[in-house]
Amino acid sequence: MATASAVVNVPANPRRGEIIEIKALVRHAMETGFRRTQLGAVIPRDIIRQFVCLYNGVEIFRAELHPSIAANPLLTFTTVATESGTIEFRWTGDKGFSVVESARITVV
Amino acid sequence: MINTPKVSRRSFIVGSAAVGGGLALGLRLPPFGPAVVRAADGSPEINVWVVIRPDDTVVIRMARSEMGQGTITGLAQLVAEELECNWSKIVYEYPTPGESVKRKRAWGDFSTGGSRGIRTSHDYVRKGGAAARLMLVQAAANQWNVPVSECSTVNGVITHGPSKRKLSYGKVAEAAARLEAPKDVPLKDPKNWKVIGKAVPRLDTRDKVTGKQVYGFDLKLPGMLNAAIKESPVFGGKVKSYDAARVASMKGVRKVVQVGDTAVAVVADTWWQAKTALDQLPVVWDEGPSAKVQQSNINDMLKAGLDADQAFVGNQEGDAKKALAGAAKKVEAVYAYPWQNHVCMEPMNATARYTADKCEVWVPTQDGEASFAAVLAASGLPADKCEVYKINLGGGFGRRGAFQDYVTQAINIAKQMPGTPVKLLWSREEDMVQGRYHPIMQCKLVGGFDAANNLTGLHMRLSGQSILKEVRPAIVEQQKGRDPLTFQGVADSGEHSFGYNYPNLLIDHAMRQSHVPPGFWRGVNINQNAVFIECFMDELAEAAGKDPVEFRRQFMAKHPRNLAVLNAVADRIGWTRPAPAGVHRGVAQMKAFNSFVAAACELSVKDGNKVKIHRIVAATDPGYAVNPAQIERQVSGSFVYGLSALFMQECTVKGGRIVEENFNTYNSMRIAQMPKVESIIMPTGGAIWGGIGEPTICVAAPAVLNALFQATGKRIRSVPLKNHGFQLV
Amino acid sequence: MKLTINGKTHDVDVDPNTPLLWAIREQVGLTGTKYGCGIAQCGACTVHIDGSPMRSCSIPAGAVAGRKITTIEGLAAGGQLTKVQKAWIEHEVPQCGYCQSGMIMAAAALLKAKPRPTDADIDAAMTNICRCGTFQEVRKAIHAAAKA
Amino acid sequence: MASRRHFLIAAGGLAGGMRLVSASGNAHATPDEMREAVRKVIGSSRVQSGRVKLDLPPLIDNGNSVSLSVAVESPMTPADHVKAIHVFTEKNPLPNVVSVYLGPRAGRANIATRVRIADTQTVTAIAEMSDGSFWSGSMSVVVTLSACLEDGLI
Repeated sequence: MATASAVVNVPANPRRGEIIEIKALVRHAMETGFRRTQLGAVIPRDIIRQFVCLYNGVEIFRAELHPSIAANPLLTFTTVATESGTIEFRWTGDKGFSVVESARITVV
Repeated sequence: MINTPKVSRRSFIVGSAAVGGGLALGLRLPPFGPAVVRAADGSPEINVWVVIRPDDTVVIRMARSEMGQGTITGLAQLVAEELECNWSKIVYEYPTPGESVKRKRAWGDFSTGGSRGIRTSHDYVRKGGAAARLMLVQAAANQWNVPVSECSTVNGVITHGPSKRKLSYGKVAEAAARLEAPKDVPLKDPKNWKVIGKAVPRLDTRDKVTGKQVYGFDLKLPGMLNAAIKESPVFGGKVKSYDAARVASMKGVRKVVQVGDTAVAVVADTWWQAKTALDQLPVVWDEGPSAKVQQSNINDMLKAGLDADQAFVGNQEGDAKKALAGAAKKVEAVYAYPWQNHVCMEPMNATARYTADKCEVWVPTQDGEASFAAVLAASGLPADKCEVYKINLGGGFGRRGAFQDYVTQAINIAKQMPGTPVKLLWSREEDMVQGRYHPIMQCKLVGGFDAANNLTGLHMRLSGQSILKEVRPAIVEQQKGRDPLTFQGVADSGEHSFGYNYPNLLIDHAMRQSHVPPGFWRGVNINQNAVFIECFMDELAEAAGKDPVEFRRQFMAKHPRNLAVLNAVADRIGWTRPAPAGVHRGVAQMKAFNSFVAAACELSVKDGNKVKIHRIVAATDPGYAVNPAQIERQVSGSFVYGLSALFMQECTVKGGRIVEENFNTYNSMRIAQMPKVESIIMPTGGAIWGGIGEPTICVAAPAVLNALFQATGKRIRSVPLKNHGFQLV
Repeated sequence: MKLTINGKTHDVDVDPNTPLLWAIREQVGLTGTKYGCGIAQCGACTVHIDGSPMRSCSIPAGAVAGRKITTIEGLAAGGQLTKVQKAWIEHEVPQCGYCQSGMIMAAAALLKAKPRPTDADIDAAMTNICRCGTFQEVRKAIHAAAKA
Repeated sequence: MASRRHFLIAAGGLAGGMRLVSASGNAHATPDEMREAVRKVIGSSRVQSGRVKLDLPPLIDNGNSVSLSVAVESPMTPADHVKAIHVFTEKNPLPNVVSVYLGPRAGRANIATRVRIADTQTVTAIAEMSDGSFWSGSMSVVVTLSACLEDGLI
């Protein structure tokens, strides 16, 4: 339902065994559920709840997000470059939010 | 006399002497290191507030910023009172925010807003002076090998009574700096004050009359370039494109850079070259939906809020709506207060130098820590690689505290030219259209009377902008959407509490936001609230057939300090005696920033529209008056600020942007229009210290508007008066 | 182009259309003269040209080449403060101080033209903007300087 | 205002598992919600101070988007690694900020994100190790008010 765009950064050609840094950002307002309209009505919460990163299908990193995460959530983490393949990123959240992005990795 | 030192007061700064105490606290301290913290010139620091040079010069450190209000002189008086130093030997310096962070905020809050420079730091800066004195005395006593109880201090000299030996502070400063600070530091009883309460001369006058004072605008650094900037004139708009090639070859131009999403800057050898090129630079803006907003849309939105069902309650007693429904007579009025710009004489500016290893900013700022926070955020560097150097301000008035947009811009530009210091100066036009404006507000007031003409209820409905909703939304969220600051001056409690009690009262706020960014404008929300309530009090008095001062007094039984300042101005102006022929009077009073203020004025009107204000009497009860001469100047200056706003100043929106771009359309008072201002400073002591810089502004406009009604029979209910054809002469 | 400022002649390499204010500040390097509006409204940039107070932000530098220009830095000849400056210190006129160079230059010119100015003379001659609101002290200091 | 740096210490006997003690030695009341949120993560375990380096800017002007990073000392081997990192705040509307789950494949236990900081407060990161121990690091941050605000508003 939501149209969203994700930006991920994965080193394309790391050496085998190298620890690489991965950045994953997705556009999302992360509406906290604590803000109010100028009339005083609560603006309903609408956040990304979970982020998962899979390396050739195996989960290597997962995050549970709360309203204190800033808009357009950015997560930076590391993994060991073990093999070539695909790194997949999945964001899911309130109101059926779901975005999937992936990046190729070629280990040299 | 001196307490046995136990735990170091600065275990994080000193080395060997404090290691034991420091470790006991779990702090890691270097096992070796200098025992004495030294200022840049090598002089010993007695404590964070006081450095004493061998020649007896006393350096007093100031975390707050001087912007004309005289705060550094007042703060120095507080330290000097307890330090018992020689006033003529005092100089001051600003510690840097970076140093403060390193030393765990040793200097506390840097914020210089809310009239709080002195009132929220008087306790700890006095203790800093007192502790330093105790250490100096201890050092002298140690040298003489006598008890401290036999030593006394006067004007920076320690005397051993029995032997009549003397040592100046400079002679024992080294030894004193090696002592640990006393734990309990008694402060003088105010009745023994010798420096506080005196009109001692300001510390910063001389360079201001010779042109030597360096403002941010005047800064020169080796290899420095100058930048002129233009941000989207429609708030929220973005840069779509710009044609740098068109100006790239102009003389002196070094670089054209985009600054964030919203602005473009030209960097050149001189600022005039940069500005000339910027004026010729074609920029296409994506102005966004706000480009459609006109002033009439805003006014209509606020007007609708006056009768909206929902509003946030700020102050309530009894049941005002019921009382009004059953009233025998009702009085109703709608008031309006516009957007206004601070217009500091020195436009916004900041100078930045960025490398991957260091980001430094020189800036006139009301809050060094806010500037530092902006540097951390914009540079992306850690705190130990950032620094801010504060420069005295060419006016602040609330524009240079909570908002550090110019700092962020300067860093953004400097990051695009690593290693080169870049001085970003705003033109007056940029300063006018990129303000953080006094919030726009309308107000509907309804008062009800019973058959005997007694006031039975009052409803004050505010409709307009919340500052905090935009600037500190966390506070508004905690208050379930309400902005408590909107009710300054009419609040149910606190430092801006209402000075009247009515049988039934309701003050509420229909929040109506706009794309025009609101800010803290000297006095903040007391300005419009004083106009609304104090003018309406006169309307109610008229409806009740009573004298305005007499009418007010009925509701002030629980507010003796409000009443005292009101009575003081009424007495001094001769309220109960007839005014000279053709001269008319008005009054107003309010509590703001924990001070109580009132004003009375005398004016006459010629040709139906030329207003001459002959005389203003202003009373202030700030609890404590640290420097009466500077208070007088703040009070008389407040009428320049407040009456300029009343007569001349309004920022309006056309096509989403601010129309008024300079003093030709946004004027400010000149000396010919300045009334004679008599100040009554009447501090009543107590536990709470009040502010000085802001409170008096708010009584200027209602006192004059009330007198104007007496003179003309016209109730003017919207600011500025130029829109009603009135001129200040 | 040659500019004679405070008795010294400076060779400045500047477009003749550059406002005198910016030539003084950026070419000659004297920053006591301030920018406040750029449209001759506020008076922060007031200097003396052949003894008359002028708003330097709106005068092209090229128009005053060879004329005698005095800035706030040139007021105190040989480091000796003038009567006006002394009165300014005595009466503690400046608050933020930013407009005060212009204010003092205007006052100095007024006192030269009218050694004992009336309040009306002050009103007419002193058209500088001060946002801090130092006018009450400005008036006192001018009267004091006249008597000194 | 004095520095509000707090140090997490082991609190063996306390049922809640932890308490906060300020540098000056004065007990500082931990907001109940944060205590409860931490308890949910650590159960009846105790939290030891150390091995966790939490980093945020010490001064914050705009709390809408603040860089936060956590680095945990760990060899990140199958036998000895960080399983999870949890970040908590005292004074944001909710105590939980983010929980991340990782393992030896991470190579390093370093994460970063951007958070909202509503107020001057202490932020705490707790790392859960593969041996079941919990370690923590804290950082006090100051949100500059720098405005004509009233005392006690927040």
